[in-house]
Amino acid sequence: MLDVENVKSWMTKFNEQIQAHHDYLSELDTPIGDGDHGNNMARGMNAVMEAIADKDFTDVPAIFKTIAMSLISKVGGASGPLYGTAFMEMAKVGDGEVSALLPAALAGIKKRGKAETGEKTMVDVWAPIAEKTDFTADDVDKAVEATKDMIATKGRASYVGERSVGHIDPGAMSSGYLLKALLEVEE
Amino acid sequence: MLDVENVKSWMTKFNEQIQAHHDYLSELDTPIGDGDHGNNMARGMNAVMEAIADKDFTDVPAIFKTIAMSLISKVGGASGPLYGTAFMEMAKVGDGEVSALLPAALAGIKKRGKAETGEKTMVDVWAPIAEKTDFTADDVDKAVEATKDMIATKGRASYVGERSVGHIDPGAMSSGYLLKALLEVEE
Amino acid sequence: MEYGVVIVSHVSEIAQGVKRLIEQVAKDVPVTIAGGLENGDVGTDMQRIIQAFEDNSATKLLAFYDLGSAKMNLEMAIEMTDKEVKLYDTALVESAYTAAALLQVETKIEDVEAQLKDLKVK
Amino acid sequence: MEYGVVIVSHVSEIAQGVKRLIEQVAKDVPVTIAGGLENGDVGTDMQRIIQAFEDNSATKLLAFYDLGSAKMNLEMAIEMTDKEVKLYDTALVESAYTAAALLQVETKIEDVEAQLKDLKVK
Ligand SMILES: Nc1ncnc2c1ncn2[C@@H]1O[C@H](COP(=O)(O)OP(=O)(O)O)[C@@H](O)[C@H]1O
Ligand SMILES: Nc1ncnc2c1ncn2[C@@H]1O[C@H](COP(=O)(O)OP(=O)(O)O)[C@@H](O)[C@H]1O
Ligand SMILES: [Mg+2]
Ligand SMILES: [Mg+2]
Ligand SMILES: [Mg+2]
Ligand SMILES: [Mg+2]
Repeated sequence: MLDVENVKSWMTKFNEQIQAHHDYLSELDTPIGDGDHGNNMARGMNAVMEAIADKDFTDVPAIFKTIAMSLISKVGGASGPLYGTAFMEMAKVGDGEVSALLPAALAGIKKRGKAETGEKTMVDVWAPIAEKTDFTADDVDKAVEATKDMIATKGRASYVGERSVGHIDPGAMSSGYLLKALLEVEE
Repeated sequence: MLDVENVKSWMTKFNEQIQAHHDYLSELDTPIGDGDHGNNMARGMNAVMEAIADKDFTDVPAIFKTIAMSLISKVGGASGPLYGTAFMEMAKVGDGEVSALLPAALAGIKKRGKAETGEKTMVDVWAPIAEKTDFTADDVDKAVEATKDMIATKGRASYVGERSVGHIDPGAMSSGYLLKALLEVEE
Repeated sequence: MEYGVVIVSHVSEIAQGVKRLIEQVAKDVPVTIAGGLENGDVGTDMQRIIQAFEDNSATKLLAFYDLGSAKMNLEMAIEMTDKEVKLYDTALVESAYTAAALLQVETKIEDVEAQLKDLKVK
Repeated sequence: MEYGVVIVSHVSEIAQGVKRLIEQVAKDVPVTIAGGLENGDVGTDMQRIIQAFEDNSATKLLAFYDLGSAKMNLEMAIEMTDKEVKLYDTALVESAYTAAALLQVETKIEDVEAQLKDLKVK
């Protein structure tokens, strides 16, 4: 069960990963997209950190809503409304129960992006993890890696269709960072 | 049989009509188009007059080519390539034989605009006139007027479809000026 | 006017340019735009889309967009506004032009939508 | 690159904006534009289209346009150039984006054209 402090350190760890892999995320986005995923996420997470640092939140839903709004308004790419909706739906859960949060986030992402598994998007990381009662960093890595062989049928990568095979999906990778950061906080 | 001087006075008379009815042509273009036909034709004919005034032409095809290029490069709307192609095709006739020029112009306009009669375009004025061995100002006026009841299926006016009924086609009107100016020169 | 048009594009120039193109044939149709990010970069921004809804003097809006990620932001904006907004998965420039030209001559919305159907590309 | 893209629009902002949008996903595809008239007004100009053909470093060009009158000027320009130009009656923004994204990853022209077919709107 996450509390507000847990969520803050979750975001802090996630932000570290995003900033550290800023270039790598944009590189992943170059052959199958527009090369901005690292920039988008870095900008969005800067806004999140600014919005939550030194601020008191009454409860977990309140901090989730603030995170959601920062991502929605600052990311600028498809991943903005997707991550934004994920956090918005997590806010609706009402508390910090991880086994309820992840399915809520997944449902939000699927609703927003109208994607199913196997379409080479972040859904392919969220889905297998949200369906597990317990997950490991290895589960996450495997889910991220599995997007490599998929043919993109949603998002910008779908324009290059079969040519997307052989490349890891950038949103899957950033989602992997988010889920592994959660693992560290839960430990 | 037109000679170079005849063509010059044809253009002079046509230009007078265009400049005099500048606003009216744009008004006709407003309910069923973008309201620029008067501007387009005025700009184009200014360029034509500048290109042919005080200039010697070896023959009728040469002056037709110059007129065509001025219209193509200066009109800026659909009527530019249409009138331009008309004069280009007239240049190919090789002399000033009106009974050959008008069918050539009509064929050029139809090729360029892919329009047939009854689509509420300038074709509806060129076609009935070019098919006659002799025509009168009254024939021209009738052809122009007949576009009023047509439903536009080509050009910008086709976007408003049935709503185009009740309005004279602007390109039909300017074509009417051109053909009546020719009558005056032939007399 | 009852109906207005909203243009959402990843690039501010596209949004501005489409507005310019359609205003030529639809002087009385309210057209508002959300193009690019606040800092001028390429992208779409839900707040700017909501702003375009608010700035439009019409209460019922037809919204057109370029790429799928604009659609997601549009959908979020629609969830958050009081205006009645309908989005169309149609060719951006062509359908905005068609809709504006038809609305200008007070075409019934059903007829506008019938024409837009042929422009569906996404 | 063997293939390049040419954007023809009545409005210079649209042409510039589409170039900006597609260059993001197609850094190596030569894109040239002909937007509006010389004086900045709305319209299309055959000379500017020919210029866009010449300025494009590719020898084979895919041309996209907004409205029918642009098509007429495009066709005249095609008759006058030595380049191999093919014009598509497809959604301007969406098809220019699709073509550029596919050309960037060296998709065969047949496959590019197959994708463009779905974007035919005029
Ligand atoms: N419809 C969708 N459903 C789920 N995820 C999507 C969808 N479209 C895009 N994505 C995710 O978003 C990522 C791209 O994000 P980003 O580069 O920030 O946005 P953009 O594509 O607008 O530049 C993709 O790698 C993919 O994981
Ligand atoms: N495809 C076409 N075939 C024949 N004539 C056409 C066609 N499209 C437009 N026109 C003519 O052009 C006229 C409009 O010219 P103009 O206003 O100068 O161009 P635009 O419509 O580009 O603003 C119409 O009134 C019509 O007579
Ligand atoms: Mg991207
Ligand atoms: Mg982007
Ligand atoms: Mg006009
Ligand atoms: Mg015009």
